[in-house]
Amino acid sequence: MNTISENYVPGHAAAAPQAGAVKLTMVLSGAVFALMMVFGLLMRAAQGQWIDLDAALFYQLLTAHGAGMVGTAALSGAAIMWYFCGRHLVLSGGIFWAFLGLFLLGVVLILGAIFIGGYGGAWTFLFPLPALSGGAWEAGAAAAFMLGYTAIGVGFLLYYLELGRRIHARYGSLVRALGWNLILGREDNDPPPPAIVAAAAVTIFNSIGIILGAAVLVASLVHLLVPGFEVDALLAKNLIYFFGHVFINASIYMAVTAVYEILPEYTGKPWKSNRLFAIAWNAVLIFVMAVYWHHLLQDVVMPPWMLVVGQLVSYFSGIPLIAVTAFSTFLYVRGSRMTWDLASSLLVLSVAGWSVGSIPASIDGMISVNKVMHNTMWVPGHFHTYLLLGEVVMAFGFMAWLVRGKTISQMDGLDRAAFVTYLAGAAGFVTVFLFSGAASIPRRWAVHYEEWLAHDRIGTLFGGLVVLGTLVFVLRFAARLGRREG
Amino acid sequence: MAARFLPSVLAAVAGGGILWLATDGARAFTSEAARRLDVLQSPRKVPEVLLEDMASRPVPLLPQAGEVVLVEFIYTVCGDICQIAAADFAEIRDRLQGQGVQVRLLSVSFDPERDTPEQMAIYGDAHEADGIMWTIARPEQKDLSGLLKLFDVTVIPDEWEGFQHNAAIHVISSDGRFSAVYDTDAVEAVVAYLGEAQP
Amino acid sequence: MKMTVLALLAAAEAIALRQAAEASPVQHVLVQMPLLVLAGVLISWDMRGRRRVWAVPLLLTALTAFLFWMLPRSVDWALTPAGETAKYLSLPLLLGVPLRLSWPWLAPVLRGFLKANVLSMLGVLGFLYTHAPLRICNSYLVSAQQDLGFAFLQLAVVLACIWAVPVLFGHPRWLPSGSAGCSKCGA
Amino acid sequence: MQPVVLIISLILMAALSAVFVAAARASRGPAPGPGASAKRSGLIWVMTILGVIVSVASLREWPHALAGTGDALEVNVSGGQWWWDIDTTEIPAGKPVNFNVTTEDVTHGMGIYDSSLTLLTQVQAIPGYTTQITYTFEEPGRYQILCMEFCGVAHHDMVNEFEVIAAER
Repeated sequence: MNTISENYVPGHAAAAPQAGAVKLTMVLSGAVFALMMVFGLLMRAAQGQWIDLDAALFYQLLTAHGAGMVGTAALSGAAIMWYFCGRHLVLSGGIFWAFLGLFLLGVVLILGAIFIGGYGGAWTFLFPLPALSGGAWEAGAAAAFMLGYTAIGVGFLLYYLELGRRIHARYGSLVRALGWNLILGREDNDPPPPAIVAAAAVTIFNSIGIILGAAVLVASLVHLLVPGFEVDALLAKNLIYFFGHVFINASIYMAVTAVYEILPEYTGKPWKSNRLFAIAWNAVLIFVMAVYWHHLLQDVVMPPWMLVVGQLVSYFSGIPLIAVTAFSTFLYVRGSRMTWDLASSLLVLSVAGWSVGSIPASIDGMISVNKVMHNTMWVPGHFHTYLLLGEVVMAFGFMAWLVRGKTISQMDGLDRAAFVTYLAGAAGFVTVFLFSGAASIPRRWAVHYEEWLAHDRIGTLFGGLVVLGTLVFVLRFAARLGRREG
Repeated sequence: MAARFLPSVLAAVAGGGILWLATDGARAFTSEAARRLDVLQSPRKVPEVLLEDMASRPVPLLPQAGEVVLVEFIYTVCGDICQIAAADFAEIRDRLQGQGVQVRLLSVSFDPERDTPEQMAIYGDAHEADGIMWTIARPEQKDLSGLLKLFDVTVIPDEWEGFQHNAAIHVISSDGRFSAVYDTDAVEAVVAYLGEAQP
Repeated sequence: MKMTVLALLAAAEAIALRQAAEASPVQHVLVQMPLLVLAGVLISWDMRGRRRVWAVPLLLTALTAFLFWMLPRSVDWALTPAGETAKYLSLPLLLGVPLRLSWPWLAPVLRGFLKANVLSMLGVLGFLYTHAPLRICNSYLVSAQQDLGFAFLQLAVVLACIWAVPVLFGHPRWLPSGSAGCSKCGA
Repeated sequence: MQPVVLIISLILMAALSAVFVAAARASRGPAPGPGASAKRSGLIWVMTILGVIVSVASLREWPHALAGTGDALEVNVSGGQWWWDIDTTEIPAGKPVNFNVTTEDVTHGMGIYDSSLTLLTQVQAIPGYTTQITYTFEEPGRYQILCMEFCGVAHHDMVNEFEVIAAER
């Protein structure tokens, strides 16, 4: 039963059930990433006063960009992890199609809520903003938005139930799949490979996130339907950020399976689970759920110990990332004589972007720094670093790997140009955000003061490069898919 | 093929239908909401009942020629929530006084045993109820349960020898029917309703 | 036979709780009502839902009954004579029995989905009942309503643990029915 | 404070990026020797010790500590869609000020900016709660309150200002 994992042939998608569904998902993800980046570019250009956007439309784009990017990051991550878990487990294709269908239903509802209903309450739907729009949108639009989230949540729940069930069936328990035998030094003749360790951890924490997220979503829906049913704003905020934080982190932790499974094909050294790896992932499992308090550091009515935990965990969750995943990447790459094609370059870049992005994140997680950085451009600055240069790059790397032919052993000129354009654009784009944060520019403002325009305009230029690079990646992926199958 | 799914479809349709009916078309999830909806759709005939006011005079519950009666159910030793409701009731009185609307406000005690005329007078003084436009009154014990049933008011004893009840402003329109229910603090809505009822 | 006796016991216990149910919503919603469902489950314990076709309609029936009795106005109604009769009949017959008959036929993912939904919905109820500024049931005190909210949350935590532990840690070794583990899984 | 934070972050980010570039270049070089795992343990220890030191240093004095009731000036700020209301328009410099922040509708964020548009401090305004922060203004001048938490279509217009005047000597 585990022959698949032991004997897969490098260079071939040897055991890739549902490869078609995964490829379709990646095409959709790539297209939505590109569209959402265009939305982002429009917002930056509007802040720089190069184009004129009505404030209401700006905040609708903001909402679409936030919800769309979080959703698509998770979608692409889920497709990647499904693909690689398929090498070790027998997974039901029907569940993946149901997951994809519910996701698309959610997208339709969300886009309708935003661009037909005018909903612009940000992807965080902080209670009671969806119900108090000041006339900008009706309760129905907010409800449609939340129903869209609910559909996506149900899809993900099915996904994790199937995954959890198969892991349980294959390994007997989730803690074994989390590598507890390795940690405790027990004999295990069939240790879980890295992709399964990651899948087990993500399944646990994201299921908890979705269950709690569903609770706050439904409570908010009830409030929209029957305004007398109020919920406590601070409790709702806690649940929303727990769910939101866990969900966006899950997308990276799912996508990183591409690194674990693909890089060995290039380096010739299999990426194996060992004791340290298992300890790191178990730490991640706890940290991801305990760190969300760093979003609430300025909510001073929170119990102080929670804020302290938020600060500490923000820092210490950098250790498994940098000392284990990033450090291992160095070791695998060093002296490997690996081929640097588009896929391998992007995957190594993604680990770099993710690790580098954790630095401004941890620093903002300090309460005293947070006092002057919270909700400034510093925040999008740090998360764009580990998303734009991390998760999204993992997805693009996976896409490039899916369609690399045997003939593509090196990057061709266009690939190289796209890679450089994207890297330069993204690095510049996030650096401008960090400078803007240090200049106290608040985030999520449709209209900027004169003093801030230089930031916005430089950011827009870099953003343009990112869109350009992305379009080349996505269009070439689609074209190469077509060539193969056509 | 169709036969395979038929029972499921039927069960889904029947289940959805039952829940639709049970919530009056997804409009009322609590019994309070159900009561308000029902009263709006089919106003209830109010019987002729005489109450006893603060000065031990008989007071009719039913509206007299062309007037509207607003009824709140109370008990006079009630704590904070009822006092706020009484203040809101007083505000409605103030707002309507200048408008020449024919309206009478009644605070009806559901604890006639303890709420003697003297007791009611203390409550009336505290909120400046003049006994003309706004009166505190109690029903006879024999009428009480009928009234509570008619208005769908549920009174339950609390931990401190008082009561909790679904407090609200009940409107008896000039045709003698109980025809609307408002929250005790819905001052604007009540004033607007009366403005429409008697232009 | 044993199950029938247990079912009757559960029903008897539920009826014995009549007074308590009127006084406290926790007793009513989280003790009496589940006992009535349990009575239905137990009475049909040895029945076999023979055909798979009936699993989904039976589940839908059970869900309808469940959602109906989750409505706050149904809880108020259950204290009137008509509502009380409906409660005693429908909870065992339209919720307990169909649930027992359909459950073995449901796909594992669907079962997991239903369990996850129960947890979320208990969370929603806990959320609303502990914080809503309005009275949700006219027949109960506000303080009792809050108690009910916290009881929903506690129940959610307990159920989450009961359902998660076997998945996380595998079948407990100290239980006799445990299989030999994964010795056969190797290549 | 912000420039220091920016510089430290950029230096650390550049250093980590440089390590990645070096690792990528080393793919043509020799394979890692047996000392790698010792290096990794060293890295974990260094990061842990550094973390403990920074955490203790940054939390020893509680960043949200409030000035005592005696000598501090109490200022009430309330927010709503889309306005700020401040009950004191002239605040003396050099004296700790306790801001009591409330909201009438949705969540807002009260950020205090000086005349050169630098964020000095902030706190969230949460429905149903009063949040408090203390700040001592050193320089007289005009200060602004900007909204830091997205609150609807006119979020960016939710601005008000107040004056800090030189303390009487």
